[in-house]
Amino acid sequence: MDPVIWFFALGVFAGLARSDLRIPPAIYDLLSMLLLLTIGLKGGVELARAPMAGILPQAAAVVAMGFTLPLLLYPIARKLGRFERADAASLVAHYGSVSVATFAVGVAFLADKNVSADSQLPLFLVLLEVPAIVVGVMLARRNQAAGQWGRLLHEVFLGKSIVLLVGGLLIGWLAGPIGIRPLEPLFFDLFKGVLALFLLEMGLIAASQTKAVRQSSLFIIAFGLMVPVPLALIGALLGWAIGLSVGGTTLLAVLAGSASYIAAPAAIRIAVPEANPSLSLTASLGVTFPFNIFIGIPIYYHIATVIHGGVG
Amino acid sequence: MDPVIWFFALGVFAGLARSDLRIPPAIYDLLSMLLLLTIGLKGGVELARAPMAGILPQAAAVVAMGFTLPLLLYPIARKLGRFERADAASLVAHYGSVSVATFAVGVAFLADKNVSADSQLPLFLVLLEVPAIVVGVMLARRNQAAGQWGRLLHEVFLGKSIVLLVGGLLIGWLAGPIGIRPLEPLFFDLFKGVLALFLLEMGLIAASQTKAVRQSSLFIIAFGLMVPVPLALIGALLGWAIGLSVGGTTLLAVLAGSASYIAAPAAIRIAVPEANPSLSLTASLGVTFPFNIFIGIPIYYHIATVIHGGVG
Amino acid sequence: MDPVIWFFALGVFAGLARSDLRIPPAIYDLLSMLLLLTIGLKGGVELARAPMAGILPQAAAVVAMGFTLPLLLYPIARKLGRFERADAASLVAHYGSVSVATFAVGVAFLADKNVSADSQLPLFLVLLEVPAIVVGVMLARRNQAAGQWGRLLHEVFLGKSIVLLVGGLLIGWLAGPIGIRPLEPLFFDLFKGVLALFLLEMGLIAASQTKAVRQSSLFIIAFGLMVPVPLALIGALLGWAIGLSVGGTTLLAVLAGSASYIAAPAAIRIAVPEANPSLSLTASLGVTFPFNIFIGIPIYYHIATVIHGGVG
Amino acid sequence: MSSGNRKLVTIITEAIIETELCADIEELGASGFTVSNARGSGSRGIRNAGWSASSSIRIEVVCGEAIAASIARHVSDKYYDNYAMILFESDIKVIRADKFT
Amino acid sequence: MSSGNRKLVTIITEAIIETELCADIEELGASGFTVSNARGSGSRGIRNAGWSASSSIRIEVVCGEAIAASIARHVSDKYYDNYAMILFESDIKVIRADKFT
Amino acid sequence: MSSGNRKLVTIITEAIIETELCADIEELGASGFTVSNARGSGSRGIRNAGWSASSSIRIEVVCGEAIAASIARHVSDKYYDNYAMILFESDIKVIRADKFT
Ligand SMILES: Nc1ncnc2c1ncn2[C@@H]1O[C@H](COP(=O)(O)O)[C@@H](O)[C@H]1O
Ligand SMILES: Nc1ncnc2c1ncn2[C@@H]1O[C@H](COP(=O)(O)O)[C@@H](O)[C@H]1O
Ligand SMILES: Nc1ncnc2c1ncn2[C@@H]1O[C@H](COP(=O)(O)O)[C@@H](O)[C@H]1O
Ligand code: NA
Ligand code: NA
Ligand code: NA
Repeated sequence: MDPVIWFFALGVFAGLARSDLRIPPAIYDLLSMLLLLTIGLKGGVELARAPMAGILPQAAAVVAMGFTLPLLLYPIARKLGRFERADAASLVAHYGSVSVATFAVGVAFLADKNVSADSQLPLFLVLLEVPAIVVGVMLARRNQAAGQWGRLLHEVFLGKSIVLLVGGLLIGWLAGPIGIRPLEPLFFDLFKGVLALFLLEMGLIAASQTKAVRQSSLFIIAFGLMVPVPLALIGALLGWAIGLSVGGTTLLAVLAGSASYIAAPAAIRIAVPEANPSLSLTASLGVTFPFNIFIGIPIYYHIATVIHGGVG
Repeated sequence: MDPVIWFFALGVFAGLARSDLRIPPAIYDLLSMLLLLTIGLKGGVELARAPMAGILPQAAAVVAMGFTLPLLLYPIARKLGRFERADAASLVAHYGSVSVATFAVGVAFLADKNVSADSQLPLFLVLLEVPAIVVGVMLARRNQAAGQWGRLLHEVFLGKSIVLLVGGLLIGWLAGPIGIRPLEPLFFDLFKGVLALFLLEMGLIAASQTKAVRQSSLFIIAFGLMVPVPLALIGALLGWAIGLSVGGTTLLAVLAGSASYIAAPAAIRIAVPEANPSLSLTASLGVTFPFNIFIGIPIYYHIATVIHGGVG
Repeated sequence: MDPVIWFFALGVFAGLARSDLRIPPAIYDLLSMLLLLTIGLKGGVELARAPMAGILPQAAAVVAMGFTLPLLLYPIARKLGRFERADAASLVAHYGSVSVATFAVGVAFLADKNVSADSQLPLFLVLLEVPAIVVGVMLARRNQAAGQWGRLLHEVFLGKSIVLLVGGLLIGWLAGPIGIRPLEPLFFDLFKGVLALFLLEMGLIAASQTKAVRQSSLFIIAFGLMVPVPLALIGALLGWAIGLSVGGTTLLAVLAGSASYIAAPAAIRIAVPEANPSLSLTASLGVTFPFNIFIGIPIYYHIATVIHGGVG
Repeated sequence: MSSGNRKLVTIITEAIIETELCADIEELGASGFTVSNARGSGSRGIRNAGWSASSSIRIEVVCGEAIAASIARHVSDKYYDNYAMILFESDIKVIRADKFT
Repeated sequence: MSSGNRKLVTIITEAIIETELCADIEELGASGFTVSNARGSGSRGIRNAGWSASSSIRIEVVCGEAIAASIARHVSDKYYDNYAMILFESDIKVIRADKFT
Repeated sequence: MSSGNRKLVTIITEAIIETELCADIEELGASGFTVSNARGSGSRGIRNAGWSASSSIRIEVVCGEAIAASIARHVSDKYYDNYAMILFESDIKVIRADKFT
């Protein structure tokens, strides 16, 4: 198993054992900033190499998936979970949106296996962050005042994660493979180490959710465990359909199967404040994130190889 | 254009668009500490290689320039700007002193062009930080109590930027090119990446100055735009006169044309508290810093090559 | 002299000269986290290579030394120092336990000399942290309530330094020399640079202790200066006896001769609150730490070579 | 040194609404405010700064009685039900009292 | 908007006892507490956050008179002699007073 | 547990004068002080901790009435005109009151 995953486990252990290990918030901010910029820059450099021609229709398909997934999940949350409208909308916004850390673990997983991925994936990561949140808010309040919408879109599109990802993409694209070289030691060479420290903190956070997980309804746990694989399957099929490689297909599956715990909670907290934030967070952070990095990603890779006829 | 400049632009954009992107103060401190130590160490290692003989008269000339520049600017600020004595003194202290970040961008600019610079430039950076502040304070209060002077000199000479620069110089000089090797991965290889993150924060700060820029008098903006090139020309001529290479001449021009926004504001805030701090800061940070990194540095390099007969 | 030591000197100078140089607490936490993980990972990777067979009896001998050293020191603190029981117990807990930063400087010292050390030393570092604290607490209160003991052991074994060291050891051991490669740029290549910044902060802290040192009894200063070498001698003899190499013997001497200033103060503060914390801290941080990194470590290396017959 | 009696309004709440809440406070006529970071526990669970998305802030406003009352009213109407929040008021004496409306 | 009079208990002490002290406060019946980081100087010397092992915290508790008294008593008995600490109390008016015991 | 009435003096000002101001406070006879970081907005514009040169601090001093008055007077004379600053005072009850002059 990739050693970065052990850092997550170490964080979970330290958290459960009530160690005094803490990552200061400023360091957490630094680590997440580095991860976001790295993913953006890497994607931008690759995009500079690739022909932009075929990407537009692919991007449209990916955005369409971003709008569709939460709509598929909403009846489940309402009917099976018996959630109020606000809570159900919040939950599907989280699962329709994506997790940057899960994506980063996926990237590291492929690198370990020497599988290369299409260059447009970081772009798709950006594109998938927003639609599900918009759908979630629309489900929660159909007659939202226009002013609120402005604020929400501002919050989402100018949230730091999108600014850093898109900024990194643009800078990487402008700089190209040669211009980026002086930045490689910080952003590329340290990537795995930074991811390891970040996952250590994620482990501590996930451990702090265990009480919430234990107190939460069985439905939330079941949802967090059982929704990722079908979502990822949809992502993998779409990846195959739009002509991505095995690596790209795996990463699109990872994106589809992952749940947001940074952008979505912040946006929903502002747009749908009556939703209980701990419900969605417990599921996405306490259940789905660990599931994905330990079990999900290898499965999604397997699915991608099977779809591409790689097995048999 | 060097990709680190795009990070500045990204910061400005995020700030103007009121993104929630922030660099925690602790990270800002870490980044500036790394930059200062890197510049010092690099200079120290070079000095260890170079003969110290010729440097003393050069240093004297540079210090003399540091005392002269603010005196040249003072009448402009008083007569054209119609500033009170305290405000005029504060302004010229800022412009006579130097900006480490602008210097770092200049270093990166030359590295991109494969132009090497004389090893004593980091030393000159240190030497230029102080004289203008002393002149500024003398202009503001000719009958300053002696006790205050003690405190001011302490503040300036033992301010963290000088301590780290001079400390780095000494350590680099003591360690020499071989002894420094184990420190290179952190201080030298990461330099450009650290500078990129630092400029991202500088962009956020510059954006936060726009309201102040818009509210400030036209004079302040004109001053911030039109003073750097003449100052840099003086620096370039001096560099040429004391026998620096094209790279060294460029960097001395950069130093002369840059305005302080760390050491000078802190020192002036303590020694001349009745000066309005936002006037000088608006000019140096909101106008001159962006001007220099986008437009000024290439001009100064051009000036240096022309003076050295490099064109034609 | 190794340039990292100069960073310590720079910190001491800045602190004594009352410069405004500060390392933000969040950065201090980041640096110490990186050091602890690096030492753990490095040890773990080495352990993965080595046969585990012979280590168990060695470890037992090292733990026995950890229990013995504080008992040897206790009469000195009580009789010569005329300390109250609580203060004497606190002091010997600090000196029986170990200092990670001193160990890191020792590792860097050996690397400079191209002397390799046995792979189990990081493990011994972990093993030596605890016993002296237990002995110290037992000396202070023989009839400690059981509940308090539980809390104390929790505090010590799950304190962040042990969690990170042991976690790093395990991850390094699981990953092995090849799996660890992607983590090397952050954890191994930056080691010396990180250590330099950490020592800069240690210098600032040591300088802040000078007032306490000057106010403290002569006994505390003498204790801090004269105890390390005999302790280190015991460590070196043990290292030789259990068959360590010259490098390993040096490092075991460093561990024995060093005094804790992170784990022990925290644990003793909770278990023996009536002890005056500044007594032990002044000695370990203000006297012994500087003594060891400037003078002690070269001596211990010399002792190790002599014992191994390396001289003559 | 003119000094006079004013109210100190303290609000402890979620960091995510800092921008909006501070804008509201200025709109209600306060001459300023001070923000610092905090963590804590209350009726709506533990809030730990360790994870930025759930950290808390403490906002303090020095103002006259009328504005204090309108802040309390407005803030509690707009935010109290959906956000972790407490609000309290105490009596203080400020110097240069004239600058606090 | 129900509002009522309560006590604000402020404790400034060593960061190292944060976990234990907060547990005590909850046990004594307080409905919550707020913690922030601080540094300072007092009868037991300078405490600077620059070195984590000796940084300070400020804990604030909003509660009724009875609990305030019992916190003051308990805390001062258990910690005052061995840890750098000060504790003080002031009168405040809280909104939604019913949630503070 | 001896307890008694004292004043809590709170100063919110620019971080750059922390060292000097704290020295002044000790000189005026206070037995201690507590400092924490803050940000804010007032008559002299927004002060954001994001950029260290313009961050704020909050200083709190527990002391008797006489010292409180002399701190207020001294601080407002020496700093108020040139630095962003507010200062206010409130009544508190401290335990171990004897240690606060
Ligand atoms: N009784 C209390 N005393 C002090 N702070 C409190 C108290 N109750 C709540 N808080 C603070 O206010 C925040 C929100 O409270 P709540 O809405 O009750 O969860 C908590 O996270 C605490 O920081
Ligand atoms: N007079 C005071 N005013 C404000 N804070 C104080 C005062 N005395 C002590 N403190 C704070 O309480 C902490 C512990 O105080 P002490 O136990 O007296 O050392 C100090 O580090 C200060 O942060
Ligand atoms: N009315 C107020 N309420 C709370 N804090 C204030 C108020 N006015 C000013 N401040 C704080 O005091 C600092 C200096 O205020 P000023 O000198 O008015 O700019 C501001 O940056 C705020 O942090
Ligand atoms: Na998803
Ligand atoms: Na200049
Ligand atoms: Na020892």
